[in-house]
Amino acid sequence: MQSKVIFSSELQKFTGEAQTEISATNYRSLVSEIVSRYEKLEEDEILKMAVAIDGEIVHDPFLEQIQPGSEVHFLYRISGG
Amino acid sequence: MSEAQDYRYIGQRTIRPDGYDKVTGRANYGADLTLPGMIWGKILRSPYAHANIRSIDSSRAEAHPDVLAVVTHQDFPDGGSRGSNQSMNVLADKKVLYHGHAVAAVAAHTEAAAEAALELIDIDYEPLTPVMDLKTAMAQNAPLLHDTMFTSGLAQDPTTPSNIASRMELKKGDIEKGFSEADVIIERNFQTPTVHQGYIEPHATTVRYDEDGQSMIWCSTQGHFDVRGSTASLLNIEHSNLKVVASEIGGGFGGKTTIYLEPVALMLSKKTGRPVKMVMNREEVFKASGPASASRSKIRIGATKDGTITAMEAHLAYEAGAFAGSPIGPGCMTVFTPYDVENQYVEGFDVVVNKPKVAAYRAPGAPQSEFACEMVINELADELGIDPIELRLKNAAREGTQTMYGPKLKAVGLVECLEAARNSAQYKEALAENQGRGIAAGFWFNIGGVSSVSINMNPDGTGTIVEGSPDIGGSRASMQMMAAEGVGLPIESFKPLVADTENAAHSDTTGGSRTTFATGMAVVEAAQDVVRQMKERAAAVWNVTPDQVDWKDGVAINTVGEDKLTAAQISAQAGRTGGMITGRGNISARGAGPSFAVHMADVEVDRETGKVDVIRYTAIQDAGKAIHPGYVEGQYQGGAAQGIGWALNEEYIYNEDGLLENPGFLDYRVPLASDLPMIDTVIVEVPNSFHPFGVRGVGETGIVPPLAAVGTAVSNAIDIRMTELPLSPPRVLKAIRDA
Amino acid sequence: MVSVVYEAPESIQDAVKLLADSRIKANVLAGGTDLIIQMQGQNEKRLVVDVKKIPSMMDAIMTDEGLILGPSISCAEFTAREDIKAVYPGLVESAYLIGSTQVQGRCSIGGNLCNSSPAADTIPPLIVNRAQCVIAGPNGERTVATEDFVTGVGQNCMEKDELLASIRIPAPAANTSDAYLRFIPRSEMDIAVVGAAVSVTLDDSGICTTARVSIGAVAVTALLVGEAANALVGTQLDDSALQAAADAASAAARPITDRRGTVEYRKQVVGVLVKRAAKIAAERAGG
Amino acid sequence: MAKTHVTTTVNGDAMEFLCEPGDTLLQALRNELGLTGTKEGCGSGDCGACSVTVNGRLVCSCLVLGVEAEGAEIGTVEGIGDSDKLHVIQEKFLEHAALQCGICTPGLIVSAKALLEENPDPTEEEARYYLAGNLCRCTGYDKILRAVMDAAETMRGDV
Repeated sequence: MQSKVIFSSELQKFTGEAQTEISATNYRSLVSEIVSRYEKLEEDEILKMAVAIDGEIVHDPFLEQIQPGSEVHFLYRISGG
Repeated sequence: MSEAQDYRYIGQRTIRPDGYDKVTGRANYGADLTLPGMIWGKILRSPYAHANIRSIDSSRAEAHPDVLAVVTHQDFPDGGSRGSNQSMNVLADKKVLYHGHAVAAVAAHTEAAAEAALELIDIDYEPLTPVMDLKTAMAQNAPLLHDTMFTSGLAQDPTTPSNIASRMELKKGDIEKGFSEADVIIERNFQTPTVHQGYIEPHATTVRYDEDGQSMIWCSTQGHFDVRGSTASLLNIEHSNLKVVASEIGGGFGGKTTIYLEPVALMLSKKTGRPVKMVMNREEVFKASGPASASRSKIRIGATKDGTITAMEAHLAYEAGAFAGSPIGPGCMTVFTPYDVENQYVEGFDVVVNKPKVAAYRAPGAPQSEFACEMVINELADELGIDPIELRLKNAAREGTQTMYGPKLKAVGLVECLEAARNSAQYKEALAENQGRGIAAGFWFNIGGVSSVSINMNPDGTGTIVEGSPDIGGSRASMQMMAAEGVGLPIESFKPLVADTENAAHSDTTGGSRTTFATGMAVVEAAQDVVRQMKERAAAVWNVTPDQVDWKDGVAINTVGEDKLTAAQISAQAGRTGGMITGRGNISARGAGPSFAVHMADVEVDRETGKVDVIRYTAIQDAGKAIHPGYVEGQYQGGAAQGIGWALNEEYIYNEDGLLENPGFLDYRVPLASDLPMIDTVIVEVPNSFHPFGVRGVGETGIVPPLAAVGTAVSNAIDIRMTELPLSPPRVLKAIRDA
Repeated sequence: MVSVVYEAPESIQDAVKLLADSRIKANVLAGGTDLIIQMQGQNEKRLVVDVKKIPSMMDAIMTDEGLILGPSISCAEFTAREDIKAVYPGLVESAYLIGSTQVQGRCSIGGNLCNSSPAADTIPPLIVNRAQCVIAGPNGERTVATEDFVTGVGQNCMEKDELLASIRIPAPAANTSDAYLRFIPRSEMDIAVVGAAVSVTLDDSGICTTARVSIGAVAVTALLVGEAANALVGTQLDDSALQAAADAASAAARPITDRRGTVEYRKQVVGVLVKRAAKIAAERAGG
Repeated sequence: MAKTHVTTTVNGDAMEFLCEPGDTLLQALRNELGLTGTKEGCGSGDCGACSVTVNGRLVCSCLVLGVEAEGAEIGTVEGIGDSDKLHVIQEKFLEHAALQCGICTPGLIVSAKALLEENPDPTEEEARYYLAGNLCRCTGYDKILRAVMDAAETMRGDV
């Protein structure tokens, strides 16, 4: 079962679409699949984003596993006061 | 909430472990350290808002007998990040970009001598036209702050430089379709001023440079590991050669998440071979630390007659100050989050102006944008003849709501907050003549991040919680409670310690309402680690397996025999069962739970003078789980007070030359004890499913709703829609007279 | 901090001599709540003459003729004097409004006068109470009416070798009272955006026979507004008389726009305060 | 420039220090006597963090010269409460969570004590106005007022 990937509008400039479906078991394979799918999208652009996997925001998802069927959002990193 | 009664310590109002030192004056803050042989540093600051530096001549100062050293931008070493925005903010390079911008620093034997010597540095300035507001800065042919800055985020890369650092856009649904479905559409423009965090303790540091060993920085900061990282990078020092000690911190609210004095003091110390102390005075704090962005916004919201919001649109521009980097991102991401509305669109601009580089201020970026949105929501409620709480309930974000910035929300407490507002005592109070009421919601994400905790168990069974998160508002009390809960020992058994960068592993800055959440999670993990080891040691003594050992209330119980060992007994003989016990929780916390709030303000307006008095106030917010309810309420009340100040009287006032006219607490008017009523609070608890106790961060959200709650209350009291903050007496009186 | 020579003489004569003999800039230190701030960041060497050891500077004596006020008595001590408050309630209120409790512990009416700020709270009520400033110098004493004491922003009629030795306030006529109001954005701590003092004397039928109106923070010095007083005299201080006085005060005001208020705002609100202060003064005078 | 010798009493103890005649009492307390419990927030009398008493009168020590301490009795936060027992006001601040960062706390405790010595039974409004010169940016003052009012009640022996 594929995962649903949703792009921030910043990334949509490169992907041309708001969402897609991708088979990946972890964050890194997901990113390499996305980068190969959208030629305008450079890896750095996507690596500087945080992700939310099924609603849980992960700031540094480097080692993240992705369960089949999960929903992955790319979003701006947030800091605070 | 049902498990609340199962906790022994969580949810109690304990006495904070650092309290004794703070009520007796023993606690040591940024300016309180003196080192043997210490000298003083002072900074020379720009008298212009915008000027080129033609030359700096420090020879007269250097020749003066009182002066031990002078440094300028050129003293940043090779190999460091000289020329970066941060380096140019710490000490200007070729250009000064705001009134008070640091240009050079002097070290002398006394503070007075250092201050006097500043006059001996000769600087040749070429004054330039200052750019003091968004309209001017964004205009075609505006004078440029940085002639190499090009707007990012445009569809096509621009060919000419601009004061607009970046543009961003967020959208969901179909905004045009949404407006076409609306029966009522309201569009308004809003402005908010530059405001300051107004922490009572000025920035202060004492440093000692050591060529071949440990350099040391003692300073007031929200994040000493970040101070180490930034300073090490500017000065090309290895982290292991720079120890940063976080003093007690006298307020920050985001303003102490960056550096100003530390690298300068260290360069002076390196040049002189002496420890150096630098303390900003209040004027320097206002002129040259990082305030919060002034903003302009346009909000357009459409709804059907029954109160269903069909479309929300925002255009936002935030001042970044002298260098790019306003919180426009979070401004855009938060503006409409309290609403489950299909069609939303936001455009945002980050714009440089000749003011100090902004820093974070409590929910950075959110108060400005959510103020504008909430003002329009309240006007919409009036227009539709629907109670503002009902209108919000009808459209409220809840579990499953698709946010514009990314994920769907998990369980959140906005609906519960709105219901609590409807049930509040204040909502039932009748209003008299010249009084008005305003209600507003607020949202902030909260963050997780890296936290490192160890709990060192002592031979008597007590423990030291070693953490790396500066305690800005009582977080040590929460850590103590969570450790006690986790290990099952009394609160008093644990002493929390905010360790320096050598004695704790890296922890992210105290900010983003992350400390009780993330560092708390690390404490819970460390406590579990302690329990695991306690059980192993007991098992070893009893010659059973660890899973044959139960742990209850700080006592190991042999489930296959009659034996018991207390934590104290196990700790006392830890040396012969494998060494001392240290529990560790080094984590990168994820799953921060957003916190929604609803505030209600009642005001009375003197129609002849325009003066606004806040007469009643209620702050309601979802804490997930309040570890220490007293300090949670304190965060709500403090956020409310700061927001009230922002709404009513606080603002940076510049003259036509771009010089700041009110750099002091006399004319930068923060609320006083006599300005405020008691601030009622309601703690809503909808647990954050990602946290062991259900905790959400609570520190920041509370500053978001007051701007519109007060703004609406004033508007209702005088029956005029106010759109520009602050609602100071001259502005309110003018509105009344012009109406 | 500034390089200072500190002296604390015990008599007016010694203080005047120190001032007269000084070859460097000399300042009189009473409460210091203005002076110490003004000295910050100044490198010029100066003499500071602390006058708080001079008994007459720290006294406030009520007699049948009125009040002999030591200029340096702290406002905290002054405002605690019920005997003075009973006679000059507006003046006492104005002293009470200066700064915080902490500032009250140090600041003084003489200091407020000599600092000569356009926004000084005690100057309008001193003016409406016909206070006289007794100035000591090397050649003896001279007396100046309060309305003539301040000559500009931060400037007054005293020479550098002179000292404000005493403030004499005559006893008010029967059925006379005063009031002072100021406007500030917060409830405390701010400098007056506008201020207004009114003194009225009523006859047995409640008709105002004499009035004095003085407004602050709306010109380079506090103004004594005769037109506003004239609008009150001969009336029962009804709404139309109060409004006429307010309008006269607004018309007389010559304010500036600064970080504390605008010209427009100050002109409007000074009238409001005159109206309100006149009402309070009348209630007190009639009571 | 010669320093001036000052003989004074601080928290009941006879003390001496040398200071520049232009130094403030705040500087003298912190730099010459090492009493850093008194804090500097503004240096202009606008925040109250440096509140002390001089001869029983509450003042901002940033607006007093160090040389004016000659022969005077100074009271600072370090003199409030005994070594083994906090003053009621200090206890109530802790009980009511009336401090967050704590930088304004020493000044507030000195001021609250002065208030309750002058007026043992203040109304909430009187307390708010008395303490208006002590800025707190963390708490919104609610818990501070509750602590002060509770301390007043306890000190009066009403409970």
